Amino acid sequence: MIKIQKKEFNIEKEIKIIKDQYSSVGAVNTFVGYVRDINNNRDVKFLDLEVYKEMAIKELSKIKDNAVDKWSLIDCLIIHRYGRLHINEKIVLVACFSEHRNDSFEGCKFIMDYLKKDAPFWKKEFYNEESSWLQNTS
Amino acid sequence: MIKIQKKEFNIEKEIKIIKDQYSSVGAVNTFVGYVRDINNNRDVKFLDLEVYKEMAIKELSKIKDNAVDKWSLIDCLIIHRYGRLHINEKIVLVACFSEHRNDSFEGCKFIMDYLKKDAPFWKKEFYNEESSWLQNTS
Amino acid sequence: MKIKYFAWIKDITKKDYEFIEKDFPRNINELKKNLNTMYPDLEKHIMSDILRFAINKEYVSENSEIKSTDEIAIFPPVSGG
Amino acid sequence: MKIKYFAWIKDITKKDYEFIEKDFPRNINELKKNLNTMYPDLEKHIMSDILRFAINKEYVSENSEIKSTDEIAIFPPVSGG
Repeated sequence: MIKIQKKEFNIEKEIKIIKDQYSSVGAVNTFVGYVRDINNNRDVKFLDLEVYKEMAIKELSKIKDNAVDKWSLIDCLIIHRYGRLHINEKIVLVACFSEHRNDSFEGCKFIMDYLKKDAPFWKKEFYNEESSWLQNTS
Repeated sequence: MIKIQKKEFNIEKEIKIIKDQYSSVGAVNTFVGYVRDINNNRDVKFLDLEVYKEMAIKELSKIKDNAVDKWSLIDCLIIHRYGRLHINEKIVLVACFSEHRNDSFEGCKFIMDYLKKDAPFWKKEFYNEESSWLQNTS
Repeated sequence: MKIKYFAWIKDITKKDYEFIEKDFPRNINELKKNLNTMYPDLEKHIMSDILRFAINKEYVSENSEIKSTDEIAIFPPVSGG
Repeated sequence: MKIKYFAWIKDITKKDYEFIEKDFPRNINELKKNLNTMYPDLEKHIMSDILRFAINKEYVSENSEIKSTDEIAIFPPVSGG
């Protein structure tokens, strides 16, 4: 499942929705990314997250399908927020559901790596009197 | 933080307790293990999880400290349940808190690997009319 | 033909999107030339090859053909996650 | 000296723990000999080297010294997580 949304999410609830569908799931690896107070040595006030929504859904679906194939995942959930996000707020969640733990770890890492590289989202960080667009490094 | 407990836990709440202490945390990788319906091709009814509690706390603290050192983690949470656990119930949670994502992934994987190898817990699986003690493979 | 701009590209174009109604560029290279003319401040970025192009929400890496009904997106390196 | 048993070891010893009150074994190897005598069904496992021993909640891999006040734990391969 791919969700691109403005609103906050609850990790327990989101994982439960998927987990409840499969008694064969023994392992769930989850990554959650947050807005940090300091980035590149600058005090961050908040950030604006822009998305090319229709393309992000397409691109994340492709990345997800590749991960499911490659790591024999039972299912997979990606939530990415956009809009104004303040310090300590969640930005992204990726959860990979598998029988055994290694697949869930590898699947989640794979998705995060490609999401950072290819998913059309852009962060603009705001400081005291300035702002700047970020660029992911590999 | 190390918790060895009988009762169920809420992933969102447990992560929030730690995350709220650190605005520098940008990445949380979490592993959750569940009781599966089928293991080694047998229908599982439930399992009894035995623990050598005082030693488990000592051993998990050591593993946690090693992970924190090795992967520059900001903090780390391990919850392991014991007692009777039914299908779909959570068994274990490991959550690693770091500035950047790679450390949280590697720290969590490291802890799970050593937990599986060294933490003094034993699962007894119950089937229709039999039961058997399990043994982790590497 | 709809052209969409994202992130700091919008700071240069001063708009999120626009329509090309005639003299359609036939491929991405022709579109790049048009953009250089329309937005001189964009030229150095287009020349430096850091921008990414998508046709109908699919990345294109080569000089692909484009049709008058396509939606073309132009954007800088991403920073999601 | 307190000896603790876990998992299927308990199925053999029929108890979780017991105290050795006299003729204390001086090290792990001596304790193994005592256990073989007390629980003949344990001998093949002790000989096969799959069991793990802990003194005061710390693993020991070699033939360590033990004191009369120590808590010794004997257990099979773990299966947590």
